[in-house]
Amino acid sequence: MTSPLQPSLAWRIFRHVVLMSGAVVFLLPFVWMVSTSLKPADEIFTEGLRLLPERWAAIENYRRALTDVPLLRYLWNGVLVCAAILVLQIVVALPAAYCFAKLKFAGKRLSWTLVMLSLMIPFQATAIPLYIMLYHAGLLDTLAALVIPFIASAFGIFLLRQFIAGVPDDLIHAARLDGMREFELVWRVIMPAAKPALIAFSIFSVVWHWNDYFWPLLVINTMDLATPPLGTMFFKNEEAGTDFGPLMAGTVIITLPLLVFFLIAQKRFIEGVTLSGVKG
Amino acid sequence: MADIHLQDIRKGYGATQVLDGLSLTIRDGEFLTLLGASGCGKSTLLKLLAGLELPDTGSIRRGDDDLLRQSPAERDCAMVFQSYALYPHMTVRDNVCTPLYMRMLGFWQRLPGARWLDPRVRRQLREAHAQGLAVARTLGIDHLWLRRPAQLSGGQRQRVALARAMVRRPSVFLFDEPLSNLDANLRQALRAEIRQLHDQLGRTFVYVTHDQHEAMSMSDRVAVMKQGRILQLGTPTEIYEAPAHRDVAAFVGSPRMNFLTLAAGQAGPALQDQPVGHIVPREAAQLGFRPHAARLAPEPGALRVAGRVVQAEFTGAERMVTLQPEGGEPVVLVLPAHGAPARGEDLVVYVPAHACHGFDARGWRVPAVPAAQPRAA
Amino acid sequence: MADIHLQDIRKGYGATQVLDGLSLTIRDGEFLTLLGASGCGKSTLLKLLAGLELPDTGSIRRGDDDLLRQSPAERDCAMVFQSYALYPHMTVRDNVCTPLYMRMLGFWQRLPGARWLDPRVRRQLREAHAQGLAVARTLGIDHLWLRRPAQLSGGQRQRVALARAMVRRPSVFLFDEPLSNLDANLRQALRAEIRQLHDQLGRTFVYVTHDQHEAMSMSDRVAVMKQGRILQLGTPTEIYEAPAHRDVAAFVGSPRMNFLTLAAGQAGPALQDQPVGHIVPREAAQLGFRPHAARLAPEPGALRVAGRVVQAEFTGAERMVTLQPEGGEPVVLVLPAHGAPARGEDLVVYVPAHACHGFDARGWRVPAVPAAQPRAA
Amino acid sequence: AQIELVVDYPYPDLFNPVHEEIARKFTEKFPDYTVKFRAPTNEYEAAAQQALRHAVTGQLADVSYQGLNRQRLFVDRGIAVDLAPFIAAEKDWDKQGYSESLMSLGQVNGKQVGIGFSLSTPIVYYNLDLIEKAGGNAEALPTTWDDIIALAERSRQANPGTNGLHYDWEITGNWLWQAMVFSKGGAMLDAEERKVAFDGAEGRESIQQMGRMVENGTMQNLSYSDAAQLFVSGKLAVLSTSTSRLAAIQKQIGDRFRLGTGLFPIYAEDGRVPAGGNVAMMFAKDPERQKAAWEYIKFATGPEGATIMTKATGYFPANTLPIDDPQGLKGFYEANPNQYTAVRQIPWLTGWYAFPGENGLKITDVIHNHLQTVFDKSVQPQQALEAMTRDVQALLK
Amino acid sequence: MRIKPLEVALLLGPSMVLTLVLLVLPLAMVVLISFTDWQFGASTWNWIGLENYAGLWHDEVFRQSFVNTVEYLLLVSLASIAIGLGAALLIESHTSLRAFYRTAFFLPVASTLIAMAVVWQFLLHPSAGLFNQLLTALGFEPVNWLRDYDTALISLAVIGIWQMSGLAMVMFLAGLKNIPAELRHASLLDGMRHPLDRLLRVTLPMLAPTMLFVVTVCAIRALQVFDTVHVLTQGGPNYATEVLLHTIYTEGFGFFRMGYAAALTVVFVACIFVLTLLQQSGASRAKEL
Ligand SMILES: Nc1ncnc2c1ncn2[C@@H]1O[C@H](COP(=O)(O)OP(=O)(O)OP(=O)(O)O)[C@@H](O)[C@H]1O
Ligand SMILES: Nc1ncnc2c1ncn2[C@@H]1O[C@H](COP(=O)(O)OP(=O)(O)OP(=O)(O)O)[C@@H](O)[C@H]1O
Ligand SMILES: [Mg+2]
Ligand SMILES: [Mg+2]
Repeated sequence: MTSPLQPSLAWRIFRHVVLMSGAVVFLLPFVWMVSTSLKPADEIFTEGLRLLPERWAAIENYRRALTDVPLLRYLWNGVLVCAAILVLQIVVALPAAYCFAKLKFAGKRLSWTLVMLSLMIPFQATAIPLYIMLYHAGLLDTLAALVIPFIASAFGIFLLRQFIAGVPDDLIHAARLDGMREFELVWRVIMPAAKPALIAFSIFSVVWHWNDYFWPLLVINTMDLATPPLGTMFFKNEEAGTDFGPLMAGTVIITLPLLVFFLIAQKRFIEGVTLSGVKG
Repeated sequence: MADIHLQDIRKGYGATQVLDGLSLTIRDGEFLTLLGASGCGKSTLLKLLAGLELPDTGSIRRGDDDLLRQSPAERDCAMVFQSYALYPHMTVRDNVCTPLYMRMLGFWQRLPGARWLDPRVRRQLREAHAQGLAVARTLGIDHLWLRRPAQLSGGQRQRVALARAMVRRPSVFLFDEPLSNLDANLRQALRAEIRQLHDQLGRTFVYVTHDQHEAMSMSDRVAVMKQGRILQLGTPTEIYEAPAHRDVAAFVGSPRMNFLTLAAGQAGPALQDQPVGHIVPREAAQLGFRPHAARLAPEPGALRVAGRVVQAEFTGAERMVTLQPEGGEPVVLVLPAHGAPARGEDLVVYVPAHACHGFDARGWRVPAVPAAQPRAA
Repeated sequence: MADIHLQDIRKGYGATQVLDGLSLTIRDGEFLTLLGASGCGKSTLLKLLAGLELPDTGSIRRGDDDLLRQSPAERDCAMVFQSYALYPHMTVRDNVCTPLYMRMLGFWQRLPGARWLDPRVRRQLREAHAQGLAVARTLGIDHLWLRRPAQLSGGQRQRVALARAMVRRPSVFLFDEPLSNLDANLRQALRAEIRQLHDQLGRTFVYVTHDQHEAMSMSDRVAVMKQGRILQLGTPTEIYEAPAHRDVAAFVGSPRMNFLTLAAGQAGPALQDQPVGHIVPREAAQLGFRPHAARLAPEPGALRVAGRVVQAEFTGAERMVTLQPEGGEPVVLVLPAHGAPARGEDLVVYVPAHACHGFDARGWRVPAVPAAQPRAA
Repeated sequence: AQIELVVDYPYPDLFNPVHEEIARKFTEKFPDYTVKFRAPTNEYEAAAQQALRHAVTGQLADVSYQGLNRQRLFVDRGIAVDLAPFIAAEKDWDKQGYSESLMSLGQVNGKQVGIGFSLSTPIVYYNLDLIEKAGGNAEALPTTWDDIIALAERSRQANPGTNGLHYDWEITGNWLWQAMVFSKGGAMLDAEERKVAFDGAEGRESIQQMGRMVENGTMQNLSYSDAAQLFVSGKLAVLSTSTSRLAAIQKQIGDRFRLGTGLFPIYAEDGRVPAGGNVAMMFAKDPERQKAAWEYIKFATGPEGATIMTKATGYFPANTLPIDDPQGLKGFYEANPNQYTAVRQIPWLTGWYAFPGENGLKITDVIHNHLQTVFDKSVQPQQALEAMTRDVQALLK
Repeated sequence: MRIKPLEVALLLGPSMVLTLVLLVLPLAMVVLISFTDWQFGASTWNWIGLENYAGLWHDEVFRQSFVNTVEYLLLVSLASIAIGLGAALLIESHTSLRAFYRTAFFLPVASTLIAMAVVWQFLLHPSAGLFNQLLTALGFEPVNWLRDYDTALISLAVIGIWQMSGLAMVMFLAGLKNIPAELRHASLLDGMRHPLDRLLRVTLPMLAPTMLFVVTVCAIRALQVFDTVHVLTQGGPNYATEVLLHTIYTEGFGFFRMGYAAALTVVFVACIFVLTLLQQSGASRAKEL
């Protein structure tokens, strides 16, 4: 039986038409990307548009992407760096977001302005002084240098604060009476309640730092510590001509983990958080 | 522990003054019920006691301690929230046992994963669950042990909230209408359960309810609030039998007390032919009597009320009758179901003098003449 | 409109079977109250009626219409949710008036900004606010008109939820414990208000409550539920005076009915010296009588219960006495406050035969012998 | 003494195997010295930025490969080490294959700061299939821009749906603007580097020449990547760009059509073409390390390094010894005549001019923007040149 | 509610200290540099006071890039929010193909722009590109997307929108998930038959906090556009796509004029700071209402 709670058939068709055309447009560049990654160099710029190559060079391209540079190693570096960044960001941002959302304290306005400021200031603006600071700390050319500048995520604080503000006060009151200190309250009550926001934040954090190119380029001198985009950039060469096949193959390879990550994360969205333990 | 003294508490939200100079002493170990119309500030008072809100002015002391300097955790209260405030992401078990975890496990032991590292933690957890389950069983929610709040009915949620408070042994229990969504049987059972908990632990209980039956049968003392103030504080009997204010009288007892306006010593139409001076003092502006107090049999010295029955409602064992005295305001009476008059009949009832209360123009009780003195102290 | 027929409804969430083959006919225009223990499926039933959930099997029809094919909006129900479900971002005014906006304004007129373009919209809005305010006034929340739900007390929120349902004129009203967080006076006033609304509109009302007083005094018919089924459907008097099942008898009436086990026609210790055959039929496995039915004065043909008073509780106008017959289960009695025995005294009470109920081994009512037939139809 | 030389270089995709091979052979020859490579940067701009960053934090490499036109930066900031004393100390330097014109590529303000490593020049690529349809001849490719433009235009007419010409004027550092002016014997600035010199006759002719390219739509307003895409897909007849792109272009064409390369037209007696590519520079300050670094530079730019480099990339070497050496590159160029075109231009080679002062790079940008107006036909060439002169002069101060 | 200052410090401290060290300190260095004529890589510099700022005042490029940035910001943030919101609402209105759509709209966020730029170059190719082939097939003139003064910025904006809509969508999805189902039920019973009614009266108002957030974040990210410009147009043709961050980058890393770049940065940050204060007071006023 079709539930009357569900949208009407007309609406469902409309939905698919709109979303499908949107999806096609949004995926178009990716189609070309994958298609290119399958082609040999001399088939990339042929007349007319052809999705599949005449002569398959997929193996060749992917092999080169994986072996000309130690891409797997870079992927691993990327995982390490992104995981470290994400964990530290959450550890730092969630309590702060909670403070801003639910507590009153002296200097709140000032510190909030600071957060907003750091949210708005582009990373590039402070890159050079940061570079010099990291040099003096002796951290250049280490994975730590890839992590440290991003720990204090204003974006995270801002995002989480917005969601935590919607958590009913009574819930926090209950936790306090149950004997939780603020610190524990944040992790036991606020974190689960802000789960959709945390997931959204994780998605962005991972995606951005995974794809970050300029900062690793700046601080990494040893190839062994490079992150995935540095690996694919190996094939991009303005001076002598870009190797499109392996470049696209590399891009596909470094995008895949993100895709998997997103697929897992978006499943969590479905569950959501129903704040149904609180009446009103 | 010692008594809790609230002194001249004021609390407002923006323009609304919620508590308006409230003073109250809660004796150590007593069972105090707060009664009052919806919106009069009961929940706010509980939150102040728990330390979840701070008053704008005034002091809250317990013995020598200034409670206002203490955080909620230090004050050691358990509370059942009117809105339940269950953790939506936790199972019933964790909702109920969280206070136990907090008490029984050290900081490190509470960290995630500690359970896998330390067998003592596992033991403690088992112990906590057993304790929680025992409470859940008395509340009839043990079969829901692993559900989440979203999967519970309203009454079940309320009982989880209750269980969460009851597993603890804090120095003060605060209950905000903990039984409002439960059926009569359950409510009665839980009332007994709560009272028993009180007697067992000897801790201070502050209880908010709208059910007077509950207030009357459970409490050591009752505080009746109105618009952010305490109108009367006394034992249930005092409150019922010697209401200090017209509003208390009107609020306590169901159906509500009947009031007859006495125009400057002269009674309303229904009382025209009787002297009321011997029933309530001259200063009284109003005379009140409870619907249950009316008798069909004439009684000497009693107030006589005559009129026509305009409504007769069946309420189980009794019948609620609305009597319209000629030219006066209607009066509600509760009479035994058997032999009560039908609608349209004429009826005369008698209210014994000791069941009549006088109130002055500002609503305060006028001490009765000695003969009509109520029995309560 | 026509009657609503629910046929063999089953509804489960995962492993839990919530409604278990429930069938029920709700007559057009009647005031039906659902009574039942917490968690028995009342709210679920309301949601099915409103179309917010679909049953797993079974049919819901209204006259010739299959309600299951209709969306909630088409079914035209108003509902007071147990958890209120107020719009947190709207003022009380908009919470209350939203249904009116929906009805009174055309599609284009509802778009934001229409108010500035079309003076008729302004007029309509004023009209809607006036209507809403009138309802709010009867519920005593007009002074909160521009607050948001977060700024209200529990009872105030509940009244907003009630007002939102009451401003509408839908074909079915669904109330899920709409008065649970209100004080007695307010509750009584609103009860009358709701009943009056029903009488005025002649629409179907389905009402969930835990307050039997409410159920008894407001409803045309009462349905008593247990574990997802209807145990009995009848007028309040039928339910109270001729409970079809032991559980109904136990559930309705407060304090709860007393049950005495009759071992194969032989009565328990308290009844040893009396023949009960003339009171309940031989097939009865249990005999029940209500606490209110006991009389102090001997009565011919009545059941005699003797024992020692182990508890005597003051409850306003009456005294609740627990009597411990020698060797039997304790029995609860409600006696007039004046002249009731004190704790420790010996007491004999008499229960008229017409107030005794017999139940068979599976709990179903055993039709009484003619002499003991209750008066209710 | 044992020394570990730190070396950085750009374009890992091209040079990874080259430098590793060179380092290996170098260590074989000088067992005391080992080489450690920094993570390569993927373009000259990044390479320069990295070196400057390292200058700030004192982590400079000992030997650094930098784009030809970036040398000036390192001279201005006092980072680059003058190589003249080392050269002077060499016994028979003139026999080692470093010709005058090649050495001049590494000179800034008369100081020898770099030795050419891998070089490129602008050349002209022809789609022989297309131009032959238009009456062109692979054996007799045009030698003046007007002929080239005419040929491209004819090809465009003869092959509907194709484009005529693309002149890759956008290569950084105004490379092809310089090439156009230099090929006519002009200069960017006067000898004192105080005044603009490209506003003379050569400059005027150059800008007019560019104007003529786009005048009739022979050349469209495309970016290099757009044009290259057209070229390799067979829809562009003539493309003038760096020889360094030859390998990639050949690969992308496959056997779709025949590719020919021709000389960049040189007009005047003293006409020149600027070289591109990179030079090896020494940043080491410690004398011991400098000694090692010098050995390394010599090795990498000498015959052995040059052979390795040339065979693996599309560049030509800055050392003439291996070119005619059968052991070296002789066979290689015979097999790859298109590669040889650039080598044929060696006699005309000149440095890639970098503008002086703190605004030097800004000037490059300003020139680029004025050229843009010529190629998108928004401004008349002459006016563009005047505006360009004015703006550049202002920046020179 | 009394929270001990120590506890607040414990919760807030790490982020504030880190922000100070990682943001305020470098920013202070930038301010100092802006008063010098420091060239990147040079070992010496001179104090030149406000000279850099004076130069800025007369800088046409700066003005142009300011205008471009604002234009880009409006185009991209408005369109992304609209598309993101629309997509989120449509996707969540039914269950079929939900995961696919979510992923499709999200993928651009996850793309490595430097590599993706190559793809865009291809798609936007003046003659062989897909868009122009479509245009020609439909009988229109092809457009030189990235090199035409009129379309260059818009083309970049389209790419920006392509990249940012997914961001907005994910945020809105998270926001939608926080709306209790009961409110939807209540709205149905209140007679909101038309989806538009539910949208305008329940969903959107409940999304308001998310909206505030998304607007801020999209605006900020649009303001900070850099990658696409750097890779695809380098600010060209003739500054038609020059945006502030790219100007800063070119001055600093292209021309190595660090002092001047620092001054640009300081002005940029100052503008942002004013915006922040405005946004702040706007938000707090919205809360009071
Ligand atoms: N989502 C769910 N998943 C599992 N079980 C559920 C879910 N929702 C409700 N239930 C169960 O269904 C039963 C009936 O719930 P319902 O809310 O209808 O009870 P009720 O009669 O309204 O009770 P109350 O008087 O306590 O409100 C309860 O036992 C509850 O635990
Ligand atoms: N945040 C707030 N802003 C403004 N007024 C508020 C706020 N919170 C509560 N109030 C008001 O304060 C008064 C007291 O609220 P409180 O919750 O203490 O009432 P209560 O006695 O518990 O009522 P109830 O029996 O209905 O739960 C109410 O009139 C309420 O409207
Ligand atoms: Mg309350
Ligand atoms: Mg319910």
